[in-house]
Formats: sequence, structure tokens, C-alpha cells
Amino acid sequence: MTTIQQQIDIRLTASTLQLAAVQTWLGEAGVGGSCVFVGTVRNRTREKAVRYLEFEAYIPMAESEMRKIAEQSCQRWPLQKVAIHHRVGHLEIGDIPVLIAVSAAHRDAAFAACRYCIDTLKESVPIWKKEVFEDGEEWVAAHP
Amino acid sequence: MTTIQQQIDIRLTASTLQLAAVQTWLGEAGVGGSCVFVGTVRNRTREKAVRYLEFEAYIPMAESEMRKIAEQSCQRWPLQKVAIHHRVGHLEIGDIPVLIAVSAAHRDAAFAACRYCIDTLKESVPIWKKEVFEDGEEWVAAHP
Amino acid sequence: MICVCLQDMEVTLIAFGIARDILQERKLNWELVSGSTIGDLKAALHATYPDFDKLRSLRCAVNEEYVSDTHTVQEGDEIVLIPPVSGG
Amino acid sequence: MICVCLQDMEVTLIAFGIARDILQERKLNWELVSGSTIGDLKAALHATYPDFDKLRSLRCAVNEEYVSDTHTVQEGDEIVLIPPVSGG
Repeated sequence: MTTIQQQIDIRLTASTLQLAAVQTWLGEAGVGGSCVFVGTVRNRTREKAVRYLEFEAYIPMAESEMRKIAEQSCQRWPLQKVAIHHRVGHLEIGDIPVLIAVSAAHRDAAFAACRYCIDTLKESVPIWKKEVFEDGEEWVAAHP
Repeated sequence: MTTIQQQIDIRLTASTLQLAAVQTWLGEAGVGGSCVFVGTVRNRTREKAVRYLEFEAYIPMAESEMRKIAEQSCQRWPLQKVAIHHRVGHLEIGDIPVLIAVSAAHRDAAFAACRYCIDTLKESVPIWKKEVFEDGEEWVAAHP
Repeated sequence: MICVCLQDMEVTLIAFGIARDILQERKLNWELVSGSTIGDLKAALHATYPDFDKLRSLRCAVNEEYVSDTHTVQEGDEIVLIPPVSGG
Repeated sequence: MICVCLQDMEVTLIAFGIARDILQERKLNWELVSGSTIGDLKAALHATYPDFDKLRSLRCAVNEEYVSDTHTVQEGDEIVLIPPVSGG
């Protein structure tokens, strides 16, 4: 019997996020399809070159909000596994800040839940991204 | 200047599909988000235990149909990269028969195009899956 | 099968998946009246191999492209029989 | 800031992201009239630090949960200031 705890893998980490790790983890389920969302640090924002990014998190609440999102997804869709991994600290262009993997017997549920997870994460998880340029820095989305 | 050929990676192969390979390839783009769909061989179909699967393809046309799907996706959505990889031959439970990766500056496009690719692949690409049970075998979806 | 009727065009059928099981051949030469369509070919196949009736669908491809039932078959065509696909 | 008015409750503010830049502190003790709500606290913060007016939003959390503007603040609360999030 799989419990909701075994299905959910939440990580907020300063280490590199790896798709390969998720592949192994997903492979353990009797899945049909998995939908994975991978964020990547973009090299341009509004024509200014980004040198690197700093991600700051209110860690205990960020983890708890990520877990809530995963649990809500499991309640709303028939899922087998949900992983939500997020980086904190210094990220270079091309690094992966976020990785969400959702597996389900049917791909409708996997796509819908994966989309819900990233959309909700971007609204509610207390993580902040600062872009550092050659000539300054800026907290992303802080101002209208 | 990126051409449509550089954006598209089509593979029909008897070798293991790896998410890690796609991660490197996606990382080369100035992407914002990638949506990846990973199929996995399920261990049960209608309560009969599947021992293994055989995937057969009409190879030149399968490749050409996969390429069409990727090209149509690039025309329909503002994408950076599209990879469609499919296995042929003998697959065990837990193996990955299909892997689709779509990257775009905005996740709306990545999700929509990834979904389009797997839905269309399942309708139009000449690939056939045979489930082999303890006591027989069956071409999947052949009969109503 | 012994085909004794007079025909004036030969094509090659190539069968995949369950279509191969039904024909019991990967490749098969097939004779048709000149001017026949894909629809005519499919009707002949269903008449000769009733197991095709049990399939969810049967499509054909020529030159690696799907062709409709109204497509006219040419002498020497390689016609690929495509039963319901199940990739992914 | 020199706070000379009489207050009867102290809370701790914890600031992240641009809120930390505005307060120029990660942690700050803050005095409030007993019975104040989160809305009252935000009004006081906006009055003292007009840069908060420039933000798209400002939410607060207590005990690792978002709280609404009508939530009543308790003596000794740790109130986390949450400017617009930008994870992902």
C-alpha cells in the first residue's frame, strides 16, 4: 500500500538538480506517463545580460508550501508520484532552479497536475530570485 | 540564427532512452522552461501481468511523422527546442518507450506543445506495441 | 491463395503489427485492376482476410505518407498496411 | 527610526527578498498597539518605509502560514514579510 508520504518528494537544496535522479525515482512506480517541468535560468531578461542569480527562500515555509502543493495534487488527480525540487543560493545561466515531476497511469492527470504544481509554486512558495547584471541587481517581479 | 533543423532532435532507437541526455541538450538553449513527457512501460494491463513488450516501427515513415509533429509544433508555438525520442525492439517493465522534451521561453507554449506531440504521436506515428504475457501476446489497441 | 482472375497491375503490400500476423507475411505481391483505389484494395483484403474486419482501423501509406481511400494505386506501388498504431 | 509613542506589544519582523533590502535588516523588533491586525502592521510599515508602496504586493506569514490582513497579531509573534515571490 502506497501512502501519500511515499508518493511525495520535496527538496529545497543548494545542490544541482538532476533529471537523472528523478528518472530513477519515477521508474520505481508502476507508471504509465510522467510529465516533468524543468525551469532553466534564462540568459536574457528585458535585453540586459544576467551574470548569475541568487535564490533566497524562507526555508521551513517554502518546504511546507511545496508539500501542500504536492498533497493537493494527489487529492485532486489520481497520481502515483509527485516530486518538487527547488534550488536555493547561487545559480548560473543554464542551471535548473526548479524541477517538478508527476507520474500517473494516465497522461491527462500527469500534465494537469504538473502544470498546477508549477503555477501554484510561482504564486505561493516563499522563494525570491535576484538577477545580478553587470551594472546592478534586481529582485524579479517585485515591482509592478 | 537558430534554424528549425537545429531545434529538432528526432530519434528512433533500440538503445535506452535517457532523461539526462535531454537535460544537456535543453541546457544549450536560452530556455525559460521545458516540459518533458516520459512514457513508462506499465506492469499491468487489464489485470494480466506483462512480461515484456516488443515495439515495431515502420522506421522511415515513423521518423518522418515524428519530424512532422516537431515541425508543426515549432510553427504553432514559439519554441526553442523539440526532442521526440522513441524506442523500438524489446522493452522491459520500467523502460522508457517514449521521451518528448519541449523548451520555450514561456511555459504555456512548452506544456501545450509537449501535450500536442505525445497526443499526435499516439495517433499518427506508425509504431506498434505488442504486450507479451505468460500465456500469450497481444498487439495493443488493435481491436475495438 | 491462388489468384486465377486476370489482373493488369501488381503492387507490393508491406504489413506491420497485427496486419503482418493476419497476412502471415511481411511482404506480399498483390494484383489489382488498373485504376483501383486504396478503398478497392482494402475491400479486397477484407474479403480475402476476414480478420481485418476485427481491427479498429486500417490505414495505408505510399511513399511514407498516409493515403486516403480515394487515392489511386499505381503499378509497382509499395503499399504499407498500417493497423491501429500504439506507440508512446 | 525612533519610536516615541507608547505601545504595549512587541513582535519580531523577519524580512526576505526586497523587503529585507527595504528594512535593511533581516530581523527587526516592532511595537504595536495591543489588538492590532496584520493590516494595521502593514499600514505602519508603509508609513515608515514608503518603498513598500512600490511593491506589487506584500503578504505576511505567522507560524509558516500566510495570514490575512484581518488576522490579529499576538505579543511575541514572529511575522514574516513576504514580498512578491519569484521562485520557479
